[in-house]
Amino acid sequence: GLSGKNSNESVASASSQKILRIAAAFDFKSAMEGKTLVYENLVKSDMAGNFSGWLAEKYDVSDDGLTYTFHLKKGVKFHDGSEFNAETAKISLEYAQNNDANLKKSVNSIEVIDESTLKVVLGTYLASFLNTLSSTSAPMICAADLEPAGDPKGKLSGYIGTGAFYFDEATYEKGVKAELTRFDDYWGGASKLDGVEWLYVADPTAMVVALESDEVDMIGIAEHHSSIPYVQIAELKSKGYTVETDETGRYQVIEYNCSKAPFDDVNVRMALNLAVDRELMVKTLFEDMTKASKVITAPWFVLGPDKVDENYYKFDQNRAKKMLDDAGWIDSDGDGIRDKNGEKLELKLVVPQGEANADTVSVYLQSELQKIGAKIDVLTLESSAASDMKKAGDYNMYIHHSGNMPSIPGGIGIGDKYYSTNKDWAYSFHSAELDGMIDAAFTEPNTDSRNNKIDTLWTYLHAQAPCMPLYSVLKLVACNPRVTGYKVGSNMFDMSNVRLLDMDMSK
Amino acid sequence: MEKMIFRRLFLGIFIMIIASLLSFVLLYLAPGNPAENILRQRTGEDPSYEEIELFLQQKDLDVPLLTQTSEWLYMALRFDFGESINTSEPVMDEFITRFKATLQLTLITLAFSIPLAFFIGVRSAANNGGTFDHVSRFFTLLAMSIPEFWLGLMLMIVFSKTLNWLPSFGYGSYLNLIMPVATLVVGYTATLSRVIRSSMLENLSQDFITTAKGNGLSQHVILIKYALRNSLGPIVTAIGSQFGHLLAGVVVVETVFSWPGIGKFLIDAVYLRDFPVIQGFVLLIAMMFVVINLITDILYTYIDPRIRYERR
Amino acid sequence: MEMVLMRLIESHDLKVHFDSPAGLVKAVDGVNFHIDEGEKLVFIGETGSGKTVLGMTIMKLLPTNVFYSGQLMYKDKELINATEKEMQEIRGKNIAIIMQNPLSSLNPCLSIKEHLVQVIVKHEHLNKKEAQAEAERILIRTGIPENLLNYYTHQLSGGLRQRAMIALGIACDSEILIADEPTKGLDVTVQMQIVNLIKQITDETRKAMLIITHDLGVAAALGDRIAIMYCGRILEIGTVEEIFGSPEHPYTIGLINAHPSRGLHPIKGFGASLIDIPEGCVFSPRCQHANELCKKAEPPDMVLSETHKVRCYYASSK
Amino acid sequence: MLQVNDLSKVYKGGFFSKDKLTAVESVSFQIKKGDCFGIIGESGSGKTTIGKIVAGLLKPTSGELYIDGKNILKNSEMKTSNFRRRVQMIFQEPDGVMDPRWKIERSMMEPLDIHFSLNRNQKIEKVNYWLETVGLTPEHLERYPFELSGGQLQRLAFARALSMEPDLIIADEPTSSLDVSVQAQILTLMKKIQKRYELTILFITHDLYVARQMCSEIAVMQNGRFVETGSAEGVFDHPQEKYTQMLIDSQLPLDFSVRKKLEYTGECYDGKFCRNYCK
Amino acid sequence: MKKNGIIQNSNLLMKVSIIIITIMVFGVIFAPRICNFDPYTVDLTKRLLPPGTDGHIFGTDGFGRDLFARIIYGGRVSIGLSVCVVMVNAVLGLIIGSFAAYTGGVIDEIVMRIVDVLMSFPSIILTLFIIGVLGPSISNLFFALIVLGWIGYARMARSLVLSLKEQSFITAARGIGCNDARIIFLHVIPNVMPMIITFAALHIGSTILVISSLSFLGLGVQPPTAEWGATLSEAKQYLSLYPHMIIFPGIAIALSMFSFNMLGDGLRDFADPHLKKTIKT
Ligand SMILES: Nc1ncnc2c1ncn2[C@@H]1O[C@H](COP(=O)(O)OP(=O)(O)OP(=O)(O)O)[C@@H](O)[C@H]1O
Ligand SMILES: Nc1ncnc2c1ncn2[C@@H]1O[C@H](COP(=O)(O)OP(=O)(O)OP(=O)(O)O)[C@@H](O)[C@H]1O
Ligand SMILES: [Mg+2]
Ligand SMILES: [Mg+2]
Repeated sequence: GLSGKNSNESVASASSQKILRIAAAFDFKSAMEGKTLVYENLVKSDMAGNFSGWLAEKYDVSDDGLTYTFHLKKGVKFHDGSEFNAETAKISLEYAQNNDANLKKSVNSIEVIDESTLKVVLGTYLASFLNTLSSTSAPMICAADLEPAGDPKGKLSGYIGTGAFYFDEATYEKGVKAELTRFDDYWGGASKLDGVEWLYVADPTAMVVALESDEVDMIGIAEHHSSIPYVQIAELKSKGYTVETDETGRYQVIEYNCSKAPFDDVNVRMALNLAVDRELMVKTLFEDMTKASKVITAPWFVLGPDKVDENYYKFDQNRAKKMLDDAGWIDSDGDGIRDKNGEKLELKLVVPQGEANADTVSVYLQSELQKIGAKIDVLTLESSAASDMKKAGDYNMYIHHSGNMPSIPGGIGIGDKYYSTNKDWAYSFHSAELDGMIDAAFTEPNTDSRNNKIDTLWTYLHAQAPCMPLYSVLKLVACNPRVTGYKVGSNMFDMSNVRLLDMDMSK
Repeated sequence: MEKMIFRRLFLGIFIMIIASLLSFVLLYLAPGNPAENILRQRTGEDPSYEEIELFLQQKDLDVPLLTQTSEWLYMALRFDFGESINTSEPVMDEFITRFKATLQLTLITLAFSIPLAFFIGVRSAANNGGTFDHVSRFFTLLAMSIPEFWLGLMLMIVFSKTLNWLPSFGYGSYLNLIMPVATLVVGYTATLSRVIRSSMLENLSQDFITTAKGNGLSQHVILIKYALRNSLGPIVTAIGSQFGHLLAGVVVVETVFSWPGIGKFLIDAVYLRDFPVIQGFVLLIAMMFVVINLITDILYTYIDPRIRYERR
Repeated sequence: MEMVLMRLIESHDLKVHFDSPAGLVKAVDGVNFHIDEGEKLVFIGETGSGKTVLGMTIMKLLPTNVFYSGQLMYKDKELINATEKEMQEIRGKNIAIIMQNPLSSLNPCLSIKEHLVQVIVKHEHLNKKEAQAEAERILIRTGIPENLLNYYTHQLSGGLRQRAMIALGIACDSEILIADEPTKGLDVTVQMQIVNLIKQITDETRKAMLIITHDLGVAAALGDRIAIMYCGRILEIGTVEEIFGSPEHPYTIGLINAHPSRGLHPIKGFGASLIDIPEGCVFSPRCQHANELCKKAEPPDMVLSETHKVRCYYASSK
Repeated sequence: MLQVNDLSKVYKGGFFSKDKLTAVESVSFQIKKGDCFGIIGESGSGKTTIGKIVAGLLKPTSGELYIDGKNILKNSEMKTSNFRRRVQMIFQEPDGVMDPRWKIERSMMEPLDIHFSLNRNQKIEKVNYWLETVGLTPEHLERYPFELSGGQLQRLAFARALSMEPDLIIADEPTSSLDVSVQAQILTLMKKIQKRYELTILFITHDLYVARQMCSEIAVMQNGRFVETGSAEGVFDHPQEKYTQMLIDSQLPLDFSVRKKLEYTGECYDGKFCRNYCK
Repeated sequence: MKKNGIIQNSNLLMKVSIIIITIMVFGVIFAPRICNFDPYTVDLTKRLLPPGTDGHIFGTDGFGRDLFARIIYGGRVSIGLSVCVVMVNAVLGLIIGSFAAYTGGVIDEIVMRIVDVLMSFPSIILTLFIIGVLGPSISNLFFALIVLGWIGYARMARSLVLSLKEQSFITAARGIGCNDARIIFLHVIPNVMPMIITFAALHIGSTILVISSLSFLGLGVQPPTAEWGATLSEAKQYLSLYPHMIIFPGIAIALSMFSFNMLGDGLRDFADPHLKKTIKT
């Protein structure tokens, strides 16, 4: 159980004051995440990629998908007391437009219809439009907070939003902590917490220690990926901590360089996809915390591959070996590594530094692929160096994770990756056929027929085995038993139901 | 003397400029750009081409690096190091905040290390070959052999997790200082006490020690006024260089204990390719080194009259 | 030869050996001598004959690998077994020493005045101010110009350093002053001044001195009595007149003849090793007159007069 | 054989400093073949500086240096005239002249390797010959410098210099750190060798007795200048200069019977001061 | 006083450290013969075994690899790499420093200014920088440790040579006709070697530490290469449940550093010129 006495003053203040202390690997101001506590957006999306209104009570889309009308909530106040209305929403969108390439490109006009109605007209169809609006790129900001005031080209100075907590510059200590206080005039009703304390803890091990020594209430919430080692979760649970996990639909995958041997051959790609026992990996190395990925991206996404056979890449090393044999890769000199035309099956796996679990995965891959006669050379590089290598096509395999809105071209993630105009993934799988399919699917405003088109697209893509899906990246949040009502969701920082119980931790 | 200081300061400016130009060259040769790294850190996704370009444009980074640097240098000469690309804060502000934290850690570490090291070093030199010397030799060598990161983690496990006595992270209260300081003190005391011991021993075998004994001076006076006094030169140099290295950042300790110091911040900046921060920090750190070296040299001349007069 | 003179130092069969990796170094091997009040005894001998070791033995300043035997008395006090504490009292106060190399023997971080102040404060129970005045007085007396008193050793010429050493030696008004090669490495002119200074000071204070040198000229100028050392032994000891007027030991004669003012007549061979001491008379391997007896058994001290002793079988036959 | 014209040497301070020190000031002399020319003078008068310049170890600020009529200060001459072999210098401190980490044998062989092309046996033979000449045995070759006494080392230095068959030897106070008996050995040896091989010697010393024993001609040096030059007898017996006289007076005689009434001349403490006082 | 004591004692300490180092070096060289298991074979059925089970002396790690084998093989990298790094640094620094000091003048000034600049460049930053940019691999690690590593040796060699230059045997060597190259390589360098070697022995220890610290920060060798710091870093997450994983590599690092430090310390006393006087008779 939880041991130790609680002489810490922070504990005392927490129990009387009800301040939720969360550990974060980044300083409050440099992390995007922290801003979600302060700012809100017009719309939000759930995990599967369905959008709904937020500060816009509801919205309408025209049939051609080019005109969006937002009906704004009334009675929403900014932290400085000013009203949120169509005018400020317009400025906010203009500000976002200045900071987001896609919005800048596609948005033609933003009009204030009345106090609470806003119309946005796009010049070209932008499938990711709502997605962008729901992301941190398009927060609703207060006009007065811009410098010079009201100028969307200006600099955002304070942190004045409409969220449940407000940021007070005076409490902020660079690289140490930031305190967010309850906003009493919050439109959704004041939070049950008195505040949130954002504490900088650099090291993942230290974070777990901090939780166990009751210096923070919650860890793992503030990072893009979980920083809590999976092996520690069981232990934390056994000690009585709540561990909230959820799949966000991010899959870690190995991307193949399909423009050069050996991965220009679909058989080789397929063989590798069959050769790795992902179930075993997840069960052992990841303590069964997460799920092995069976298809390229999460099937439960709105636009996900829900019609693709689950067993498409089922682990079968014999089949894998046979496919390699058929592809002409045989071990002719008996050194355990296959070769073809004098070239050995040695593959360069590029790992961008900081990619979660990459060390574990690459060691496992090495040992699995060795069994079918392929040798992996791991090269861990600082992420921008790795990215440069990727752009130059200087790799065979590249480990990375998909974004959580995977199926939207022009946005982020996988749908875009295989589109031939993409400069970032110039060496991924591309074909004219696929381009045509993507074009057809994403210019289709009609939802049903779009889904059909997308299903054929997924079937085609899986047959091509453009990448090796590994496992579903988990979002992990561990908290004190004192914290109740927290759920991992699309908005990690939704604190509306969170309470801090009065509880003596030194039981 | 003034001439020496003047000359050294002149050289110092030269060194600072070269050091920051060197960092520029290294960055220039390095792959990656700030936009990509910073955007990736913010969103956790690989940014697209368009996003990167927009970011570069916004931050005025779409001009050639050479122009950027010459502009930077021009501004730097007026002590304006620009803004961090990542945080949009003035580099000088960032530096001062981090420097305060680092300086605090450094000074307190040295405040413990130096007296302790003097105690151990002088006693073991005086007791050369005796029990104290053996025991202290064993422990100082052992202390030098413990990796900082390992010690730090162990302290944290014991004092934060198991005993729940000390905070495992944070900055501000004296409680926060205990473990990082302890981690650093172990290694620094050991190293310094070895320096003190060996330079004491060197002097203790000199003829003037025999003279002092021949004059019937007491052990205490001989040890302090004769041996230690003459050993101070190398000791001050050692302290100076340790001070410099501590100031330049103890990345490991800063990482383990989430200490908001220069080192970790600079490393992060390197990863983000936050050019103004890197160049500014390198220049300021180089300046610290120059100043510290100058101070040790000046102290040295006060300690050692031989140098004082040779410099005339 | 007044009998009232007090005997300050007296040694009987004094042996000082060192343990070293190469073997036992018999640096002083059976030495008998004495120094009376106000007397100046000079030890002459070539390099490595044990002169410095002898001087340091009296001060008990030798490294820990040393073994003493025999007897060494300071007045009524046995020095061989004296503790470090007791020696600290005697050093500087009763017996003072002027060390061999003034540059390395002075603390480079103290000015010459500070050196003296340290010693005076320790022994004279004066306060800082008085001690400083006293230090100045002594330094000026040894001929160091007033404006140089706060200088450090490396700023001074060899002669001045030697003067500072002498000042340090006389600072505590000890009864005995040991001077180890006080003129080594000095110019003729400076050497002359130093010899003058020592002479003047001893004449004034009637201080007893033990002077170590290998310069016969210095010995002739300063000594009342002279002891010729070779291979850890005293081969001949006598008054200046006896040693220079009627030297008896072949080594003494050889030394005098080797002096450039007497023409260059070298003694053949090299000094003996202190580890493998030659059998019989230690000088026999180099001695023209040596015969079988000399090579077998070490000769005893032949007493030629009350003051003149020589360790040679054929002392008076030549 | 050796002719020195108007030699001067100014030492500059550090890299940046402007301090200057004139160690030697327009000194001229010449030495005939087979002669021993002595330079005497007190410490710091510039004796070693002259020696080093003549040995080619130091560049003079100005002046000319002729050996057998050739100006060897010209670089080309320095190389072609076998200068390094023909002119050898013996140093004041025998202790540091041999590489402390080399066995004597290696140090002795080194110049032979450089200047002669001999096989190993020839080299050994040659080294042994010179060892014998200076009164040492081949057994000494197996030792390290620290295992030998100062006298032995000085002999080795001589043997090494002689093995190169030089024409001119510069002996810079070769015996000042040795004691009298060894000094006598070394100096008689020098004399013997000088006669046998018709060596020319530039002998630097501050010991007037030694100078008188060794040299046929003497120069008295003070403050970087030659104040008096002449034959040994002339200079010692009828000194022309007050300074020379003072040097002679400062000698401590061996004779106890004429044990000089020593005079206390306390003011004379510093080289500089002394010079003024003596003029 | 008591000088002899040091010599004897340091000999004892040195003996101990030399024995430990010899054992380690042998272990590293004959690793395949000593280990029953391959350090790279992943066996997920044998994960996280405690020490002593199934013939795994130190137990197994998260991939079921034998920890003992990983530590022995890890020594190849940790010790091997540090020794190489130190050797290259020492030679480089020695040559540069000796050359600068011996030639003096402008060349010396230039070299010393370069050293000054590099000195004022925070070393850890540069190391991290190089590795971050080039990617962590043994060769890049090597390169990064060389870039700044030679400076210490160069400074040391320089000051030693400066004082050596004043000694008469160097002048004498010129006098007998040695050219500069001969003097530097035959006389100067061999004479500064002992101090450099002493320094190097101490440096090996700290290099082992730097390499493991870098691995710990994720900038060391590439997986699956066995290296002590990397092994420690992998073990970090198992800290409280499987402490054996952090204890054994920790001991390996501390023990090797300890013995190299002890060796260096012993050598330093040994090379101390003042102490040598007493040995000589
Ligand atoms: N601590 C020691 N251990 C071993 N041998 C020693 C020690 N101290 C002195 N010796 C040896 O004792 C011998 C006598 O040395 P000492 O210094 O007394 O000679 P000296 O007559 O004073 O010679 P010099 O004229 O050179 O000063 C020398 O051979 C020296 O090496
Ligand atoms: N390298 C140098 N740099 C600057 N000054 C020097 C240098 N070498 C010698 N001097 C100075 O030049 C002057 C003459 O020196 P030199 O060594 O020739 O004198 P010396 O007559 O040989 O003295 P000694 O008898 O002490 O050997 C001295 O004042 C000395 O300090
Ligand atoms: Mg002596
Ligand atoms: Mg000289």
